[in-house]
Formats: sequence, structure tokens, C-alpha cells
Amino acid sequence: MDYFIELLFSGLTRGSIYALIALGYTMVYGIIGLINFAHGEIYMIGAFTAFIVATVLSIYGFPLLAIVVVAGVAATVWSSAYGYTIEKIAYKPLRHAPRLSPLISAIGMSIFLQNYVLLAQTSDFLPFPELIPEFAFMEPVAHIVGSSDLVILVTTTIIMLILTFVIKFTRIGKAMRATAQDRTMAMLVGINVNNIISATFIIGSALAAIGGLLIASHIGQINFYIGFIAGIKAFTAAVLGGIGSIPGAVLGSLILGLTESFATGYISSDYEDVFAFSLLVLILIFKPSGLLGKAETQKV
Amino acid sequence: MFSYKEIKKTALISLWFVFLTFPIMVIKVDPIERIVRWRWDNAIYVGVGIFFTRFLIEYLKDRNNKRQAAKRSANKESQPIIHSIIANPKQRNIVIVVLLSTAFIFPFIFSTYQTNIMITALMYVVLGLGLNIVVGMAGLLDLGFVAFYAVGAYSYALLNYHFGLGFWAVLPIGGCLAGLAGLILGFPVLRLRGDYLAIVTLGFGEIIRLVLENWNDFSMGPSGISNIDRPGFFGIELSLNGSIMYLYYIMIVLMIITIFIVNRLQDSRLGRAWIALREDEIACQAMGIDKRKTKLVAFSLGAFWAGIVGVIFAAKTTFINPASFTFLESAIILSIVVLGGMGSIIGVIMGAFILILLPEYLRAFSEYRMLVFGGILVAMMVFRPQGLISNIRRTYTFNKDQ
Amino acid sequence: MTTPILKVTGLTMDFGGIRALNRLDLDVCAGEIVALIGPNGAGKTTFFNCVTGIYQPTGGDMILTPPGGHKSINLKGLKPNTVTEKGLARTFQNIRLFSKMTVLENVMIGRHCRTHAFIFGAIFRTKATRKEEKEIIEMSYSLLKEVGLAHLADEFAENLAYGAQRRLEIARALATEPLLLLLDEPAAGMNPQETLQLKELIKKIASAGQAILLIEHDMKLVMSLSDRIFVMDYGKKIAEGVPAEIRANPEVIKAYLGEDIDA
Amino acid sequence: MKLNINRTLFSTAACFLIAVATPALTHAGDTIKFGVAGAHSGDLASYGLPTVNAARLVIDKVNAAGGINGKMIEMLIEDDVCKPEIATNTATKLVSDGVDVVLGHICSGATKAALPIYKNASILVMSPSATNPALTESGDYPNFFRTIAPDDAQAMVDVKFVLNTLKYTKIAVIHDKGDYGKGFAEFAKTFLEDSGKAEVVLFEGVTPGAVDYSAIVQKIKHSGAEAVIFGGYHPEASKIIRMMRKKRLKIDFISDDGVKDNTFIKVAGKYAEGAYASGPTDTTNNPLSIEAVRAHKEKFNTDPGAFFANAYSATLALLNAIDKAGSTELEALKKALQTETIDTPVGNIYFDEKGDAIGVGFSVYQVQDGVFVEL
Repeated sequence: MDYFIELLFSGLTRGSIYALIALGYTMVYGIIGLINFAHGEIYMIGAFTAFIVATVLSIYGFPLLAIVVVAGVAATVWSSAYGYTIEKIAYKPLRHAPRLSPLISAIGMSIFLQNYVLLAQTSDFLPFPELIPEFAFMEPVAHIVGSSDLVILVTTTIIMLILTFVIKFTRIGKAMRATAQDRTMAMLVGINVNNIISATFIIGSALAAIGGLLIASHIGQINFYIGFIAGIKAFTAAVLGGIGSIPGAVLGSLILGLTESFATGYISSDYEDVFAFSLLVLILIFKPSGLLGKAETQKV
Repeated sequence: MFSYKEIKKTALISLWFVFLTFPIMVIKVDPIERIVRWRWDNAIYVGVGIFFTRFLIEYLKDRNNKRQAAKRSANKESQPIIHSIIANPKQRNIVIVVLLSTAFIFPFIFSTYQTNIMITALMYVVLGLGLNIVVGMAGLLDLGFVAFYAVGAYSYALLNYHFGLGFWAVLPIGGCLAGLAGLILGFPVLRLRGDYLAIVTLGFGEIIRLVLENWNDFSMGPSGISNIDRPGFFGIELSLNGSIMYLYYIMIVLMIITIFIVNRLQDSRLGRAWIALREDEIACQAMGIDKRKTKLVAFSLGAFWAGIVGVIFAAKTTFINPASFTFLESAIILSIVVLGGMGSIIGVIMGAFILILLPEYLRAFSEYRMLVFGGILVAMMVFRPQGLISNIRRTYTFNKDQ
Repeated sequence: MTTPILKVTGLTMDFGGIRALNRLDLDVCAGEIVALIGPNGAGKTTFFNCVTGIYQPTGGDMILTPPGGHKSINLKGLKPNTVTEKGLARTFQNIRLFSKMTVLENVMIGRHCRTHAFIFGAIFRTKATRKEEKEIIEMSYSLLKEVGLAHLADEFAENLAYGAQRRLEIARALATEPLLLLLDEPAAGMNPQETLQLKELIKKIASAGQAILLIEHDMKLVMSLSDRIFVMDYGKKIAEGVPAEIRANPEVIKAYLGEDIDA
Repeated sequence: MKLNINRTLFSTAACFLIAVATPALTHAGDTIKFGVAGAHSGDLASYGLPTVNAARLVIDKVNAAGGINGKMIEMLIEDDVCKPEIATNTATKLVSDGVDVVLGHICSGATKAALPIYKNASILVMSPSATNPALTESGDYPNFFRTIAPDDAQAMVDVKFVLNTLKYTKIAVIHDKGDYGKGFAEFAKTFLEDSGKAEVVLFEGVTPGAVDYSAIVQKIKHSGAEAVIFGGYHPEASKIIRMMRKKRLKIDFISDDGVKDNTFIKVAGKYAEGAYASGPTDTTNNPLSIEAVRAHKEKFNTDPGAFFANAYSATLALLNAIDKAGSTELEALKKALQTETIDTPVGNIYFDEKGDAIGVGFSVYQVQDGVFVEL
């Protein structure tokens, strides 16, 4: 039973990590129908910015709390700026292009950003400062849930709640939903679609940055290539939950994380990804729009 | 163009990029030695670089617009040069003869290295043409094409290793096994739409690679299979240069056969059904086209070609391991199809040559190679979203008066 | 009376809790033009979608009886392409042409289910394939002539004028050699002159013995073309009969036509 | 949309130009062409780039001192992204450019794909990092040498240490599914089982780049292992050991040469404390090694990366052989390598018939107070 609970929490942590990245994917997809392959790179740049800022501050002797806050804000600001700029450069000119062209542009952008960080910084793995301290009150259960696991779980939950609130009740959220449903119609009722798309990229990137900071702090290292695998997994999770749906992204991420964790624990980690992808295939066969995705009604 | 307003705008954009790239470009930290290096010169390079790049882009855009406007006012029907060449059988034949003879003498003029990368480029031409059936014609977004490529490569490697089967024997077997894999995979997933299909195929691609990595008894795991035989030439042992040249001609022939077949498929009842399926699935079904069967045929024909090229790949490198069959490979092949212009055979050929030869010739840029490659991919899409060659209108000749 | 080509009995379709079609009965005989009318949202297009297999109806039967003593087929549960193969072809309310294909190719697609060439034939261009291909082209072209689009054969379908696109859809549907042609609001959005042309076209097609089932809002067109008319409202059939009967039916007037019968 | 004639012409022309452009001009034979091949971009760049730096340091020094036999040494650096198919292009390019010796490739797979091409051209290849045993032991590649111990030798050192020194009986063997890590792990497993003294309670691969390893750590805990032998590179090693310690799993961690890298200690920080890793004997106190690291810091402002010492040593050995043989002809070089011993950062070495370095002693190190200490 203990083993089960341990695996359960491992799965939840992993799922929450995926969720932080998957949310950005799902938002961008929901609004412009683009698989933003560069999203993983935004996450990587967020983590790198946090790394640089946190290290600089710790060298100059700032206290931990200040480091966490400043690094978090810096990562969010710069990731958002990258998200905004990338949309303007690589996707906006392609808004009326054939469906696959923005996808290739995104792949190109992803390769570009990876190599940009590789060249401007380093190819080496770098130690990420431990921004989440070991809480004393967690000590009795530390062998099951560590402090960073707790922080990740809590942060993901809070972010999801805030995001759901923003999308459901605020002006910008409503405009986003309108744009997602019908861009032309939204434009006709006076919504500035360009601004809404930019806002989506900014919010998605900010989430990825927070994810980058937490995850890098959790695993303790970063490198220019971390965005790629995390990005693909998060994307899988978003599709699993029904791409375009925010609760779906979280649900899909948790299911993916739990599947991987239990597959590792009870079967073998050799095939953890095989199980993850097989689950995806199975779910999509029985529910072609993902778990919480809206079933596409064919209008004839 | 050099108005005050423009300069100000450009300056602001430059400043934005200086800000954007500030942490990554300017600061470099050593967390162990606890040293911070401020590389201010980089900020200046970024600012100045962006400033002039933007002027260059604006200038090119401006020039292009003017030229288009001039053309419009002259009201000339500008027929794209490639289209007009295709339309004119005489010109077409001349071009084909020139290209064929160039291709034929190529290995005699250029070095083995040139021939070798040309083989790679030709392999990707055929891969691109195969994927073009799936993505370009039938409109099925396949992100796991590399799985079938792997099936072909491992078919040859394993059959050669265990049973000593030769290249020519395995070539059709590898293709058929890959085609069969396409059928098996396609059967459950082809009812998914658009991007859902994309992620499932991506998943399948990864599953195949992971199985190859983990199932040691079957595939020898990550350490791969080495000493695979090169293609045999009527039992004569060829030198390395000889066998590279031999492979080159095999690839030329295979490419010609592929172009011929794909072209014929495109002009057939089946090809029309694929394109119609890409355009509108519901209308297609209402016209009596069996959606599932038509998709499956496209999927497994595409896979067949991937399998064929897989066999050649194994024979060319003489060593394979799962590391060659990653998602990035699928992405590159897909880029070839999209860059060339979906559904266009000539486009795919051009796309393959550009995307495969570009990184090779960018070796001069050494470490900036992939940075430039990624940038070019974005730029090409932004400036030519419909691909190099867009849809060619097919006309049919027949007796109109009957 | 002969057996009708299509006999629909008790057709019911539920979307969640909403009953879009309620035990609908309808029949079309050979050589007839039958119209299906009703206010917006009455369920006419849903009816077409059920009959052509795009929706799976909740209940009821749709019996297709090819003339000449062939066996009857229940269309229920068949896939759309099989339905077309069995002899039902349709056009769409919101035009669905293959926009990146030429006008001629659009019609050629219609020949798909009546031809057979496959991979082998396509690659080796066997004699049979060449013959078949020639027939496809010639027949498609003659259909284009019939609908008056022959001069535009090599244009992209998306470049056609609205009225021409509608006519192209009809040609494409005819290419499948249907027993029954289903037209979904063919005159929608047309100007009076185009409507007139369309009327002539439909008459011409029907005069060749083609059975037609028509959804249409243009009452003039419906009244002048149809042999019989079915009227629907809220998923139910409220009346059927020859145009004169429908014109006089008080329930139809109430539900649909209002006071202004002559409009 | 209509195509634009000029643009099409331009792109066609560009396409054609790319197709026919000849590569870098080949120089006359007044320099020694020293090829450096490996992953210089992509996910494995961090294993390939340190080798370029190492070669550059040695070659700059030699050139500054007047070269070898009056000839300057010219570096030809080619990227293979650690992919077999690219490696064959890289190799043919180097051969076409008239390379004399090659330092590389980095990954065993890429090396295996490239070697037949060099063999055909009689070019000597020395890898600082390709550890697959078959490379030397199969006898297929007489032109191949390396300055790193093969997987089986490393595995044997680790297994002996675990069995004889630490005396554990229940061991979990974990690897990263890569050719290096899994190869090493399989040898370790075989040796452990053959010894009859210990039981392998868990043998599994982790997915490199995964965002969290707690599930596998829980599984190790659940398996009751007394120690973990890990086959793979330092990034995964530091993630796993960190996660083990965070989950309060305090069993010993023993790993290979891919982990015996200062980056491991830097990245894993305090969690690295007490971990074992095997590596070439006595590199930290070797004056040559200290000098190499110092030179690297001076020139590149950073600590050297993975396989730096091996690459530095290989460069020294290659240049020494060229000097002693007085030519770059394969047989002469082989003879020189097999007879001349040379002082390098990995020890005083020469090469055996098969191409493995002799004199690269192999020891087990432990992280103590943030440095690797030889045991």
C-alpha cells in the first residue's frame, strides 16, 4: 500500500509538471489551432532566465525569498516577451497560410531557439539553484512527497483555478473564448483579435516560465535541450485531455503522469513511454477528441 | 523608407530585441566559481544587427510590392516559370535530358563526399515523395513517418544479419513490411481527424523507436547492428568509392521510378480521390468514395516508400541504431513536403535538396549551422507560406466535340 | 401504382434530448420531382443527412428499390459512400466543392464509385484503365455541357461564380448516375435570372427520367417544378400532396406560408 | 496565388547553386590535417564540444612552438550530431578534404558507421569517448584507437568494487537506454550474476530527459537494493541521485566514466557527496591534467566538459605518433602508437594491438567534500 501511495504521488508530481507546460499548448491551440512546437523552448528559456537571474542574485548575496520572487518575475516577463515576439515573427504572417505552414515555422523556431541558447550560453548542463527549500514540516513524509513536489502540486492547482476564473469570468477571458470559437465573428463584434492572440501567447508563455522555474528547481539542472522532450510530453497530455480545453490539459497531464508512474512501478520503466503513448492511442480511438474535448459536430 | 518615423520604429524594435535577448546574450554566470560576466558587447551587436536586418527586410518587401503592383497594372498573366516548362513538352524534355545527364555524370565530376551527400538528398527526395502521398495528397498529417523508415532499415539489417539475405532480396520485402505496418497502424487511427491523427502517429513513431531501443533480443538495442552488407553488384566486391557510386545510381533509378509512379498515381482515379479527400471529406463520401479505404491505401503506400528507403539507408550507412529514427527525422521529412508545396512533386524534390543539402553546405558556418537552418525554415515559411511550388492545375486533353 | 424508388417510413432522429425528425414518412417514385418544404429549422437538411448516411437515424426505415425488379435495400446503417453507390446522390446547402480541383475534376470525382481502376491500373495504365479514364473524362465533360459549364472545365472550382458552383454540384452528383437526386436548396442565394436557368436545368434533368427530391424555399420554383410536395414543421410531416393541394392546405398556410399565399 | 517568376528563378538558381557548389577549397599538402568529428550541435553537443576545445588547446600550443617537423597543424572540425547517417557524410567529407588523422567520433554508433569509410582511406581514428567493446575487440577496425576504457572493462572495475570492497549482495542496475549506458549496465549485470556473490534485484532503463525520476527511485527503494549501479551520463546520474536523496533513499550509488566528470559534482551539488564513479586513474593530481584544465579556463573561461581529459590525451598521442613516425601513413602511425609511450592527462600510455590504451589505469573514485577522490 505504501508503495502504491508513493507511486501515486510520483505520478501526481510528474502530471502537475506536464500540466504547467500543457496549459500553454492547449491555450494556443484553442485560439489559433496551431501546435506550437516552440512552446517547449519557451519553457526552456524561462528556466534559463530564472537560472541566470537567481544565480546572479545569489552571487550578490540576496536572501532566498528575494531571489525566488525576482527570478520568478524575470522568468515570467522574459518568457512572455519571447512568446509575444515569436508569435509576431513566425506565426502572425502565416495566419491565412495553408494549415501546415505555421507548424513548420514552429519547428524551425524551435531549432533556432535551442541553438541560440546553446551558442549564447553553453552546451553543458548547469546546476539550477535550489529555490524551494526543504520544509521542516514535510520531514515526516519526505520519503513520499518532498517539498518541491508539494510546491509543484499546489502551484499547479492554484494556477489552474486562476486560469479557469480568468477564462470564465473576465473580459479578456470572454474575448478569448469568443476568438477561439469564431475569429471572424469575434472581429465583427469589436474584439481586437490580434491583441487577444498576443495575450494568449503571453499568458501561455508566462505559465511555461513558472513551470520552467519549478521544474528546473525540482530536478536541479538545466540545459538548452530540456524543452524538447518536456514539450512533446506536455503536448501529448494536452491532446489526451482534449486539446483546447483547460481542465482537459490538467486532467490529461495527471493521467499521463500517473500512467507513467504506475507503469514504471508495477511493470517496467523501459517501456514507460510506450505505455503513455498506447494509452493516448486507446483513448483517442474511443474518444476521438480527447477526454474533455468538444466532439466536433459535422456541419453539413 | 528612410523617413524619421521608420527609423524611429526600427530603433524601437532594435531596443526591444536588446531587451529580449538581454539575460541570455549579455549575462553569463558560473554558478560554481560564482562569477558573473556581463557581455555588453553582445547587446550592441544584437541592437545594430536587428536595426540593419529590419531595414533590409523592409527594403526587400517594398521592392517586391512595387514589382507586384507594376505587374498588376501591366495586367500580365505571369505564368510561373516551372509551370510553363511543365506545360511545354519541348522545354520539359530539354530540361529532363539536361538534368538526367547532369545526374549521370555527377559522380565523375565531384568528390565522393559530394556523391555521398547527394545520395542522402536523393533518399530524402524519395521519402518526401512517399510522405507527399500521405500529407500532400490525402491530407493526413503524419508525424511518425520515421517509424516506417525504421521498419525498412531494420528489416534489412536483421534479415541480413540472421539469414544473410542480400540487398536486392530485402528491398521489396522491406517495402512490403513497412506498407503492412502502415496498414496495421492506419486501421485503428485513420478515423481521427487532423491534429489528433498527428499526435497519434507521433506516438507510434516513438513507440517503434522505444521498442527497438529496449527489446535487445530482437533489435540488439541501442548499440545497433553493424557490418550490414552494401548492395551487391552481381557478386562483385566493390571498393568503398565504387559502392558509393553504385548506390548513387541505384538512388537515381529509384527516384525516377518513384516520380513516375507517384505522378501516375496522382493522375489516376485514386489520386483524384486523395486530393478530394484532402479538400472535403464529407463531400467526398457523398460522392461515393470510401474514406477509410482510400486513406489506408495512401497511408500504406507512403509507408511502402519509407520502407524501401529504409533498406537503402541501412545499406548505405552499414550501421543502424534507434538513434537515427527520432521525431526530428519525421519533422524534417514533413518540412520537405510543406516547404516544397503540398502535393507538388517538383516542390518536394526542391524541398529535399534544400533542406538536406543546406545543413551540409552550412558546415562552413560550423557551430552556427543549426541556428541558421532553423532561421531559414522560419523565413521560408513566412515569405512563402504555400511552399515553393503551389498547386498546379491539371488539364485534360480529349475530343470535346463528341 | 409502382413501387417508389425511395420509401421512408417512421424516420426519427434525436440529438440529445431534441427530436429533430419525428416519425417521418415520405416516398419518391421514378421520374418524379418531389419537393420537401418547411420553415427554417424544420429538419429538412437533417432528413437529407439521415437518408444519405451522414447521420445515423434513431429509428425508422429507408427502403431504396431500384427499378427493373431489383431487390430493395434498406439504407439504414449504411455509410455515406455506400448510400451513394446504391444510387442516392446529393448536393449541399452550403456548397461543398473541391475548391483546389478544376471544374472537370470535380465532376470526375463523381464517377469514382462507378469506376474501378486501383493501384495496379494507375501505375501501369492498363488498357482497361485507359479506356475507363477516357470514359470518365468524356462523360464528365458531357455533363458539364449539360449544366452549361463546359467552357470553364479547366478553371479551379473556387474561381466560379456562385450560380455556376451550384450547377457544378448538380453535375457532380449526376456523375454518380443516381437513381434519385437530392438537391438541398439549389436556388439559395441565386438572383432571379440564375433561378430561372436553374429551373430549366432541373426540368431538363427530370425530362430524362431522373427522379429528384428537392428542398427549396423559393415557392415559385417549388410550385412550378414539383409533382408532389411534402411539408414539414418541427420534424413532423404536416401535409403532402400536389402543389394545388398544398397551396390550399390551411395547416400549411398557418405553419409556414402565413397569409400571403401568392408570395 | 500566382508565383513570382523572379523569385522562382531565384530559388531554383539557389537550389542549383547549393547542389553544385564545391566545399571548402582543399589546400596543398603543407599542413597536417587534423580532423575533429563528433556531436557539435543537437542534444549531445555537450559531449562533443569539449573534445574540440581539447584539440584546439593542444594544437595551438604545438603550432605556436613551430608545428611538427616544420608543418603546421590544421583543424578540420566536422559535426555528426551523434547520428550514424550524418557521421558517414562527415567521414566522407573529411576524407575528401584530405584529412590525415581523425580525433573522434564521440558516440559509439556514429563511430561504427564512420569507421569503414576511414578504413577504406587508410586513415587513423582515435576516439576519446566511444566505449563500445566491439570497436576494438571485433578486429573489424584496425585503424581505430581510443583513450577510454571499453564498457566491459569499466563494468568489471565497478562490479569488483561493489562485490569486494563494499560487499553488497543486492544490487539495482539502472541505465539510460543509450548505447553507452545500456552497454555498460548489461556488462555489469552479467558480471554480477556470473560472480554468484550478488543478486541483481532490478534492471531497468530510465528515459533520458524525463522531468521527474521519483517513480524509479521508489521502485529502487521497493526492490530492497543495497546499492545502485548506474550506466549512463552525468545529467541523468545527478537527477537520479538527487531524487534518491530527496526521497530519503540513502543507499550507495556507483557509476561509470560518463559520470566521473566534474560537471556531475557541480550539478548534483551536495547530493553527489559519497557517490562512486570509475574513471582513469589519477587524473586530478596529474600535473598534465591540472595544466590542461588551467589552460582551458584561461582560454574559454569555463571548466572543461565531458571527455576533455581523454580528448586532450588522444590529441597528444596522435601528434606524438605523427612526430615519431615522421609521416601520417596508417601503418607507421599504428606502429608509433603501439611502441611509443607518452605522458598524458590520463596517464602514461601506449596502445595495444586492438587499439585500446594501455596504462590508463582504472580506479574507483568517491565524491568527498565536492571533489572526486581516488580510492
